[in-house]
Amino acid sequence: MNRLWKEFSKGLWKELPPFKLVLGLCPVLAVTNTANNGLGMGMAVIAVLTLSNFVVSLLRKLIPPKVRIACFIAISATLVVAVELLMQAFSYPLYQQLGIFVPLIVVNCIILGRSEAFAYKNPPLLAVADGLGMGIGFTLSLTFLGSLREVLGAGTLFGVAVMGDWFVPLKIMVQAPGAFICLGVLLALMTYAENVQRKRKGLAAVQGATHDCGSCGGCANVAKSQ
Amino acid sequence: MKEEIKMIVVLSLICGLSGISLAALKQVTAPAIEEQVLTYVQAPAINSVLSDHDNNPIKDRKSFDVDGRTVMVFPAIHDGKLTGVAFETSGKGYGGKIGVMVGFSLADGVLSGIGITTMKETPGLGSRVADLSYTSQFSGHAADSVKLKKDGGDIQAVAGATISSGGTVSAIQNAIGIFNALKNSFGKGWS
Amino acid sequence: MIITSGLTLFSIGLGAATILSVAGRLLYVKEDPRITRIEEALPGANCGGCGFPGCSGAAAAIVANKASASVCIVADAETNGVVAAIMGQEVVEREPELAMCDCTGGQRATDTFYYEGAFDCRAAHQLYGGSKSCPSGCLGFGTCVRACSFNAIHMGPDGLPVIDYDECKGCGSCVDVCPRGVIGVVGMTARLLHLNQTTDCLAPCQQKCPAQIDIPKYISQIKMGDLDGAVATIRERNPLLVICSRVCPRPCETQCRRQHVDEPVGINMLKRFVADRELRSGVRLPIPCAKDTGKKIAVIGGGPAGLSCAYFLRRLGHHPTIFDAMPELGGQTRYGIPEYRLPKADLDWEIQGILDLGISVKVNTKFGVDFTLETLKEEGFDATFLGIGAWQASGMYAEGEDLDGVMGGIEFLTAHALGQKPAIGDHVIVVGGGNTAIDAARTCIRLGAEVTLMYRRTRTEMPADMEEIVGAEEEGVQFEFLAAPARVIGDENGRATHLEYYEMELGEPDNSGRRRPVKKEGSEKRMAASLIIPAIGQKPDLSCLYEEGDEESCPLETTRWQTILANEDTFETAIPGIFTAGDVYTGPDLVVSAIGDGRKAARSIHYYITQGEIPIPDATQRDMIPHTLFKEINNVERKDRAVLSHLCHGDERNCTFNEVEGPLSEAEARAEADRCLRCGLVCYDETIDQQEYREKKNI
Amino acid sequence: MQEYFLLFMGAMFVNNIVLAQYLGNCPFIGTSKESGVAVGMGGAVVFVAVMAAAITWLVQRYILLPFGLDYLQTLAFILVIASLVQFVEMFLKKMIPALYKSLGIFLPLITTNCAVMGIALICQREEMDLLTTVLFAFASGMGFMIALILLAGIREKLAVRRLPMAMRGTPIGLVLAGLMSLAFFAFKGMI
Repeated sequence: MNRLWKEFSKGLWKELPPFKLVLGLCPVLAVTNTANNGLGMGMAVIAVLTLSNFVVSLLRKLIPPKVRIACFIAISATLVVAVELLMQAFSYPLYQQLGIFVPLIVVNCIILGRSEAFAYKNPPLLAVADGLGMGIGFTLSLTFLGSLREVLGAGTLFGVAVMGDWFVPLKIMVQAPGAFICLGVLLALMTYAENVQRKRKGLAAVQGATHDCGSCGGCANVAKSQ
Repeated sequence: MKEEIKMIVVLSLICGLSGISLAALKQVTAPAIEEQVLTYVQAPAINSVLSDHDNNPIKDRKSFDVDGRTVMVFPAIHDGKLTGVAFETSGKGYGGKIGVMVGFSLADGVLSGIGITTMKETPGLGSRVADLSYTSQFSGHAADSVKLKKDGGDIQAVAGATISSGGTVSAIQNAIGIFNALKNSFGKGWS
Repeated sequence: MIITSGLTLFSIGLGAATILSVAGRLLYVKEDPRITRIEEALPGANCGGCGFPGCSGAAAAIVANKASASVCIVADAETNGVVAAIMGQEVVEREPELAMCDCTGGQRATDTFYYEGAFDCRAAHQLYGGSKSCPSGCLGFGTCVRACSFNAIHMGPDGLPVIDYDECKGCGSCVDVCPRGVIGVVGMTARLLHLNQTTDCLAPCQQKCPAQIDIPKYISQIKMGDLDGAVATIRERNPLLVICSRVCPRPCETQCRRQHVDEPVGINMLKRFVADRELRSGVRLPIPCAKDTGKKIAVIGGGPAGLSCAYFLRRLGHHPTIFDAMPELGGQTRYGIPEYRLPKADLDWEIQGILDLGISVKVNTKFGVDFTLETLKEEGFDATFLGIGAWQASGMYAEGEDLDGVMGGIEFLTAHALGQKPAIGDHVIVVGGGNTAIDAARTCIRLGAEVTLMYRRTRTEMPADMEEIVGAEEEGVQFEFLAAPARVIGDENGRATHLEYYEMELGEPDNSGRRRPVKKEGSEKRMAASLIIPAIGQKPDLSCLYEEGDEESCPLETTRWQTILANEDTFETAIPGIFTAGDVYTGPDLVVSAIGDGRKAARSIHYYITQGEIPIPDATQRDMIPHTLFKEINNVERKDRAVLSHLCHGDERNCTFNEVEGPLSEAEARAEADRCLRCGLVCYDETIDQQEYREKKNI
Repeated sequence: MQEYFLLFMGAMFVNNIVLAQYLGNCPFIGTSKESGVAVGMGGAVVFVAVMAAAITWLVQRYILLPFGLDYLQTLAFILVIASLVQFVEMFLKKMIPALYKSLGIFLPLITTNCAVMGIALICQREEMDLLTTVLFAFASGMGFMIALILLAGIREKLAVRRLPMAMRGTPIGLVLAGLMSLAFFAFKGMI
């Protein structure tokens, strides 16, 4: 139980995917123009992540290591298509809003990353806890970012006007530049908060979160050593 | 070799199973999806081009065959009487296909209105074919000779966007052709 | 529809997998299957620390024999074993390499930087160049910390990087980013081969030490209680620490910055403390050697230079064989330094430790008689080191010096050491003012004779060590200053009975800065003597190099001081593959110089036999670095220098050959180590003493 | 001809794949620390994007559409792209070792690059023909590369500048990307 909670909770803060690990940036940036979209995308990711973790973990003994990546991709793609169909059937406007980012969930490095790093090595229950935790963390982050951008960019939250008439929406916030800047500033604030804490503990300040997706980690070094 | 065969088999099996399960899911969800697409994509256009009805045109839709193509026709029914129909056709615009929902009034055989469903025209130029100032020209227009002014008709093209205007007009002409071909079958459909 | 989609996807999957497998066969790059297997075995960190582009690159390199099975710096022994098994090799232990930060901080720790805006060491370095007072000190922005992919570096409390050796994989990322060269990744081989560079953080003592011992490091290790570590640090530069800690005249202490506050740190006492601790412990500390290279090197001469050279060659993985003409190794340290200064038992212990590393020895084998350079080559030696010392005593240039009863200082000491009991009679005159003269004089005192030491200048000009002079005085040696031998007067048996000498006076200073003694004409006097020991100087005996009587046949270039000429950096003689060092190259010099040069020659030999070329970096330090020689030292509390205890006192001393001085106690050693200011190039550690100073004031 | 030129410029600048379409952001932020790496990654993306778009176009046109399986697009595309990347890696290794040396190490990173998959999907949604698809994929890839190299250049300079501690690393990278995206806004309406 303890272990389950540990695997579940790490995705909520310690390894919060978009902020702490800086993973899965495309949907984070693209679909967070409104809180609603962020939430919807997050739900889709929760579903795919949890289920793909579950399936990969179930099949982990059957999948030959050589083609494991191909199998992970096939499994998550299947789930993505399923989510796509269900979304079309039950929430078409959301499907329209999210556009090609729904099919692109399949190349979200979080999904593959969790399959490779966790589900392939752990029993189904833990894998589900991990996927659920990560997914919820991802959803919360997306919703938060979406709310922020929606409020700033349109003066509404989940489509309801929340700012007074005096408020002139910063339209740029719901467009691409706003997405980048908003996320950048948020990351910086988080690091700042962490640094304040570290300072209290007498530790040296650290720099902002580093982008370090499993597959990209080594490339700077690789290129250097050529 | 054995390794490779195992690899091929596992991968193909996973793909095959995915295909089967997805197809099943697709079949289950197909009606719901169609409903949703119509509700969210077509409904606004349909409602704007059909003037006078108390039914749900989407629910009452029917398919007709014209020259080997299937056309989804949405009826406007008032007091149990079919008053008009609407269906979608398309023409080639500047940026690709322009989808036009064309509504006909059965009583006098005129266009009851048009609505742009899909298009990828240049914003601010071609996209103005969706503006009311352009589309309203068609409301009540006789369903025989829809032409742009430069072709000798009476439709005022959107300034600077002749291709987009031409696209819509050709779509409407197309629709008129279909309407004329099916005119007599409509009555049987909803009576 | 379900069937269709199932089948379609099945065929897509089948197609993709089949195409890939077929492609895998058709496009099969003639690649060793081991590459894939090794790649699978490797950890997959892709850190680049091995120097190859990622793990697949490393795997390819291993298979291509361009890298060893243990090239991966992250892998553990088990993985290395797997890789080696795939390659069908035995696991060769990779020499562990770790990052080392040689910056000790000092002033810069208090001096936090106000570089406008640049928070990256590289940026600060580029933008503000040398505006930091120390040209090579740590800048403290922690760029290395950020560069480390293994979290092995963090900033210590004093703003200097601290390396966690448990985590460090020696990948060198930190070295690449450090603009000041504060961090280096070095394995043992690299450390042994390193020559002092002007870009290193060299405390003045380390610059001065002929053996380039990292003095500040071993002192701080003593202070921290890592006494074994201190021994290892010294052994990286000087294998003869027991010897050196007894006989070294300590050039390093003349440069110690502490002397501008009170007295220099007792560097050599500290060395003696750790050396004796190991000596008396009964357990030898392990000395690691690099893996065997199978190269054979002939080392001619088993003195300090030869022993040092052989020791370093062995540690670098080669196989030296020492040839010595005498029955036992040690050279002048055995035959020139008397027992009371250096007990033979301790000498034997130290030499045995070196030989135990796997060095072959052939004693009683005379170069030029039993073997020559040619025969060595025929025997398959890859290189030769010539360290035959300077065993020929210089004459007095006085008439009658070939009479019986006149015996060169070095001859006398050697004969005594060999147990030949040379007849000394009751009154001995020793001529000369160097350590050899004092050694001869004090030896004769112990043998029961009266001794007069005759020197042509005054006591202040004597080149011998001051404590040696004082010791001689205490033991009753008579001094006759400003006296130069004129001729030896013998009896009818051709035996010397008297020495006639001139009185001298000091004239103008000569090139060496000492006032030149001038003969007072007509001041001849005589002094009776049963033995006259001229100990004026020594020079190498090169007769072993040429055919009898024909100096022209010497294959090596020589100088007018009868020393062998060689490249001053590489120690390579005119004949490639023949190297030299020690007294035969420098003329009579310090033991520690011979040891230092022996290491440099070993370094050259290593490069000669492994690469063919001997690199000498441009920044190699040769002289003292001027800006390090400042004298203003503030905020340092005065503390007394430790004094070595005397093991025997008064009359006892004159009649025994027991060792005179004893080592420090551990508490004394720690206190002495604490006097070290931890100098860098320019900085010294203000913090320690200041703090204590303040605390004391508060009390 | 002009049409293709406009398509090309449009895809490269106006609708820049990273700065306007939000695709491929992970590698965009991740590999933009050094310009050398940026060039390699950009080159690899261009190469793979063109191949992938062409092949998925064929798959869609000749396999999925005839069987009415276009809802399996996502699954089929990702399988095709993943296999393609692996195939290209093998092919380059054997046939063009020089190219493999400069691009090869980036290939495995591309499977999960949503820019490649995104380009293929956009081409299908816009119903482009094969030539347009190839051209569009090439232009989009170039757009990715240009943005990547620009950002890497700025970040290299910025590595030695004064920055609040918390801003350093990815945060400043994102803000810079935002500013670049703002600059690329200026291209809107150019076509």
